[in-house]
Amino acid sequence: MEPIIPILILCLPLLGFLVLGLLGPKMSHKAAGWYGVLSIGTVMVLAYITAITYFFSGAPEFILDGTRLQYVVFNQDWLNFYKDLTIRIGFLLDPISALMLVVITTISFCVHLYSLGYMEGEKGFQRYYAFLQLFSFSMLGLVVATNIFQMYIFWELVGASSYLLIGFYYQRPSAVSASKKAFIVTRFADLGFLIGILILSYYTGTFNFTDLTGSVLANGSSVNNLITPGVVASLKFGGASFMGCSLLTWALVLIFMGGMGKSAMLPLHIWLPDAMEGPTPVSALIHAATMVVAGVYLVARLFPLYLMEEAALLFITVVGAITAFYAAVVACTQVDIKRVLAFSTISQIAFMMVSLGVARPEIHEGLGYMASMFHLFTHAMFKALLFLGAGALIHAVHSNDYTAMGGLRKYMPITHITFLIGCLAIAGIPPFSGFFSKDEILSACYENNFIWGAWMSMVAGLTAFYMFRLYYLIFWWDEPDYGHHKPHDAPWPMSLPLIFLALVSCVAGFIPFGEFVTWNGEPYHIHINWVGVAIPSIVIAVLAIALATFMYRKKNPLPDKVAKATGALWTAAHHRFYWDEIYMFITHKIIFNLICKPIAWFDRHIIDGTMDGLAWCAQRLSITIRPLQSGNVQSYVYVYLFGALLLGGVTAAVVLL
Amino acid sequence: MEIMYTIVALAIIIFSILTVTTRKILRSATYLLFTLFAAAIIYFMMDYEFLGGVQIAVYAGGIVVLFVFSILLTTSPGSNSEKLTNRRVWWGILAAVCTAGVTGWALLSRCAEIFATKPAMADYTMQDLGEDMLSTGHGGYLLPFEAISVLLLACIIGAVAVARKR
Amino acid sequence: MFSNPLIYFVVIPVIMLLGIYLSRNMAQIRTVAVAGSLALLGLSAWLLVDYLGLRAAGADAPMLYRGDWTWFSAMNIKLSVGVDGISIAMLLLSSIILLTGSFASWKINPLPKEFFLWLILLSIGVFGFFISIDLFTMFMFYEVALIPMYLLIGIWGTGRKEYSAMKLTLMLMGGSAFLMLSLIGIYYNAGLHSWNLLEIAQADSIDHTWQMFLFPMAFVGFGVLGAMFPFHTWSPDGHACAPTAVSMLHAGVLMKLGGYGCFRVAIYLMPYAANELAWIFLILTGISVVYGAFSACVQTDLKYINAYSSVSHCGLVLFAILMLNTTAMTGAIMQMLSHGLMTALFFALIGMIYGRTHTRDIRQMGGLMKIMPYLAVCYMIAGFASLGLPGLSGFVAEMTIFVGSFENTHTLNRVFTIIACCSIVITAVYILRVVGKLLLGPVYDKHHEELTDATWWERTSTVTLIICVAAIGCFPNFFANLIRTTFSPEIFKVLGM
Amino acid sequence: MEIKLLYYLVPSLIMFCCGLYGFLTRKNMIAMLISLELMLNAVDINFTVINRYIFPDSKEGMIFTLFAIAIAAAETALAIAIIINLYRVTKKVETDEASQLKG
Repeated sequence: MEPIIPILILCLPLLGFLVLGLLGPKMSHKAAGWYGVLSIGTVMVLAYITAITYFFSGAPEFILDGTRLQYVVFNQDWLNFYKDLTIRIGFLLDPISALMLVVITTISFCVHLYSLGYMEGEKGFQRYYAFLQLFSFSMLGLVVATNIFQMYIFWELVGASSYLLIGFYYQRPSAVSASKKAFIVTRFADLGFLIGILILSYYTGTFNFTDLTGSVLANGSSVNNLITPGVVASLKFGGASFMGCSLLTWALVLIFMGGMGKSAMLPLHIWLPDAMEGPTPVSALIHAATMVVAGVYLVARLFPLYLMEEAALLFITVVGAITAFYAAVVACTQVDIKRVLAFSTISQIAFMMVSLGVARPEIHEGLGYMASMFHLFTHAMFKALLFLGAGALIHAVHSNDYTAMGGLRKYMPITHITFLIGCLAIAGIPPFSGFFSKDEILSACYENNFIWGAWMSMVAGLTAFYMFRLYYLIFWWDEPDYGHHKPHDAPWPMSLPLIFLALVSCVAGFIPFGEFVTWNGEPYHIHINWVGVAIPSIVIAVLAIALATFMYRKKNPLPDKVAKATGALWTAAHHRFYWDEIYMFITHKIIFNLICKPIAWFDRHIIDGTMDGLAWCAQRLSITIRPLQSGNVQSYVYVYLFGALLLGGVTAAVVLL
Repeated sequence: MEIMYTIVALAIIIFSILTVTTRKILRSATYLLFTLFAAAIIYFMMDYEFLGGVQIAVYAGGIVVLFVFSILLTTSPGSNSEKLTNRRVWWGILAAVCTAGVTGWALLSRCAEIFATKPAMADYTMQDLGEDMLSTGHGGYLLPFEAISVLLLACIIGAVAVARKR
Repeated sequence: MFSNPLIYFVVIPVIMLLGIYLSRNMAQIRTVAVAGSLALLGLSAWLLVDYLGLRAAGADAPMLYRGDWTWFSAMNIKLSVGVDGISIAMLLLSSIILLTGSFASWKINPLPKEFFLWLILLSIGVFGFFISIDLFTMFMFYEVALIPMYLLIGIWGTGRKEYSAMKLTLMLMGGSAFLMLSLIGIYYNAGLHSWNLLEIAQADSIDHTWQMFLFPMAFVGFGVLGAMFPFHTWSPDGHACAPTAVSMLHAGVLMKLGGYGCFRVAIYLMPYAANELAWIFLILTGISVVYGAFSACVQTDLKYINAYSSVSHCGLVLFAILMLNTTAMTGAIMQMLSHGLMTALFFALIGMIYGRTHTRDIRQMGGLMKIMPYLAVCYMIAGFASLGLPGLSGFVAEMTIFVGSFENTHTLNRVFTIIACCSIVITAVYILRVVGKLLLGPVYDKHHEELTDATWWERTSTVTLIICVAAIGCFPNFFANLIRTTFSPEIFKVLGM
Repeated sequence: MEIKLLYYLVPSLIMFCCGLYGFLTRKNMIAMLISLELMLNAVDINFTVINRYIFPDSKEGMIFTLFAIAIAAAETALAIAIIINLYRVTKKVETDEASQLKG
């Protein structure tokens, strides 16, 4: 494959960023916006071409004996450390990166287009588009990374562009602190990622994904020519262990910690709800569809390595399961519609994580992996749809809270229908896309262990409940007084992406996803286990929706009663189980007041005090001996004479004795 | 000669003591003058006539006059300098006696030549002195001579600078 | 003598001194300063290209452009010059910062002439230090660089300038006392009757017991300048009080003299002791890294924040040098470059902001992004470079250091590597805290709204630095290879690498 | 009786000690200066006498004395200039009073 298209995929958004960033202030809003849309549109077309070439061309470098291969389009040395340990900037094509290319460019294009309407007339419009381009560049670079360090580089870049976009309304203190929080929390997670990379790369001597995962791939299939037994041996790190776990486990868990930060897994999730301070299209792009699934992508990328360590996979599963449940519960009590969606995102990403955690090659040929990626794909579509829909609502009523909405189905039909489709998809109602992917995840869980399956089914039920609670509270319930300025549907640049994404959400479930994306590249034929998994989960979802309908369709006192009845639990969930307060306590009370301030005090008063003290001692000493230099010649003569006579006396004594 | 020596030695001892013990500063200067004359006589006895001449001209003639002038400028005539405290005097005597003791002991015990008698000396004329002063060879003193000249110049400038009215 | 290109690094500043002495108004002073620094920049750029050419053509001497001129034959003191990749990188850095520093002091007041004279004198010391390979002349140039600092801070500074100037000078002088002892010790114990670095390194004839004694002195001597804990306290006070260009040169270049010296003298000449005693200094520098970062978190004066951040970043330089392997040392040199550039950028920007708002207290400012977007964006870029955003220089340097440090398998080194890694988080905390308070949010002081954005000379200064920071960040391999041309195998002979 | 070297040295020693005593005890600066001259002359005598008795063929001692006289003259002149100047300011010539020159 010619490298020109991949290079363009990476360069066009970067160029867009530079052009809009440097020349933006000189451009009109319209020019800047359309430049951004065209740029990302081109990238989208190129990404589609690439993905189609990869999946359908059947060229031997992409597919061999029915097994899809990893293909490195180009790989440019960027920074060499020692021996072969080199950071390269390259372009890796394999099923998941091709999938991600499609997802990112599609959503990004939709968001670019949508923002034309949503951000119209905002101050800093050009800046907004520049940051969007930067984000697209970083995210694309992340998914096509050929080595783990390239991933880390772009990982940091997406973090930065997320920081910039969350803090887009930089004069709003809440936005500033939210962006800061997002950056620092993910940075903390990246610390783990970095240490994990250091351990992994030191012992394996490589950053390359093909080297890291290829040899393991060879266990399952014999196609990969990168088998080096040394790599396999070094992967186990010669049995070295630390605190009871092998170093490989530590490395993998630490790398996963990076993923936990980006994908907002418990306990590093606190930044994501606050990140909703950014413009809504940004939330759709970054905090729902693309960046937050980077953690999932990371685990998927290193999946063969994770397979070598049960413990690491178990850790992922447990974290994912807890997070999924926690986020779903919290989502049931939030008032801000974007926060509901944010918690729903956390919960859905946790689904993907659990799915990866329970995936095993021996269970349906790694069904969980495929399911996870499938869900990533469908979730990106319907969650972006939901966010964009929420954006349209916010645009219409100028408030984030559902208390300001209600009965909107009459005023905003397009938004209503598309939002409903999104809700149905996420709730897992056939034939919408979410049903298929969630079904695969649940089957994978049940196959691994019944407990996981049951747990995740319950979470799926909760999902259906809170999504429809949201839906009813927005579109039904009781109509507040909108005044003479009735809300209305958004202009076409905003509606078009909604309709498009809704269509995708309707049909995406029928894509034979297993044919394209599996953990070892061999096709997997999806079959739905109707009796064991699908029917029960549909029943659960329908029951949950029915409950939501019962409680929220019309204004009634039931929700308040429920809230009162559950009391402390409801309050705790409403306050997100006090995670922010705990973090506040740790960062402010402990780190700031008990570490930083004492250190600064110590520095000024002890260390610097010692230095000043030395100077003080020297000064005291000189003041003490200064009278010796009295300026009185006669006393000098006495001293001199004393010395001279002493010398004479000593001489005399020596001579006489 | 012996008589001459005795007179000179006694003059030196007596006038030295008087110089430092008298309470009238003008007298002190006068006794100094006598001491300097005595020293000049010693130079003559040593056959260094030029040196003796210089001693009289510069010291007796120049320096003591300077002293007298400055004394007259800075003190009212006839006034005594303040009485010295006993402590000060005793410390001074102690220091002087100690110095005398140590030096005298060193002189007597460490030097064999102190009982040497005066040897004969070739004539040393003014011309010889002048040539020595301006020669650069062995026994020539051009460099110190020049150095002294510069020093004197500096002193003149310094004196002018210090004494000049601002 | 004048056929050697290196000598012009001293000659050009001397000519600049003369030119500034003779110039009669601000315009002429500026012209001379800018023209001279441009000439120096050109010279170092030419040197870079020519050096790489020579290396590519197979020149394998440890130092190129060698030249020796005897000064004092009884002690065999010579003016010996020679450069390798590290020196060239440092020369390039120094000339860039001198140029931007000249732009940053465009409107220095009062006594512009004297200010520039001292500034150029300081740069003579810096350039001389980097080109010389004779221990004695190196030390001499080092002192030449230190002394003008006292006057520059004491006269043109702000705040408690006399106190800070005195403190800075005394502490650095204390360091150089250690240093001189150690240099003399090296001279006598090497037994070669030579001050030449290369000869001493090659012979490796310093007695091991003596090395154990001389190495700490040399390392502490240079470490004081490199702001090693607990000898760093001159840095916050000194930087806070210094005028802009001096802060830039001091943090950007002079602190690098410390790291460079630690590498070139302490470790290069006494590898045995370096290997044996590295752990002590590893602990100290490891503490520096985290300690400086934590201290920076609670400061409210912009310059203090940056000074503590320098303590942290320069601690990383020394930390990496002590790892005693090529990767980490490459990282250390890159960190020097990177920190030099970005800290100069920081200080330049702080100076520009201070010149407008007349305060450096972040509690007294806010929302500058709205008022002076250009400066605010530059500050943000500097902040991103400092917290290690890929594409800017901080990232590549830090990553090289961490990867290199991790190569060292001793448990202590591993533990401290991981501790040092933590600094990336803390750095993010204090940088974003400043960015959030200073640049973003609502405008704090209504009077600030009338302030203007950057002038053309301020733009020139900042843009130059940003381009350099981005260049290192985007094309790190070029610089890494340049530095790697240096590490002649004999350095690591004793270390068994 | 032949006059021995020692006979010249003893008076000069006494002269020197007198000078020392005077220098140590006096407070008047001119008196101190006078004592100083005594000491200087004692030394001069020693130089000359020893030169004459022990090294009659060389002239170092004599010449040195000559120079010493020249320097003494210069020094005295300068010292007196300073003293008079000081007197103009303070109206005193005692050493205790002249401490204002100190920093």
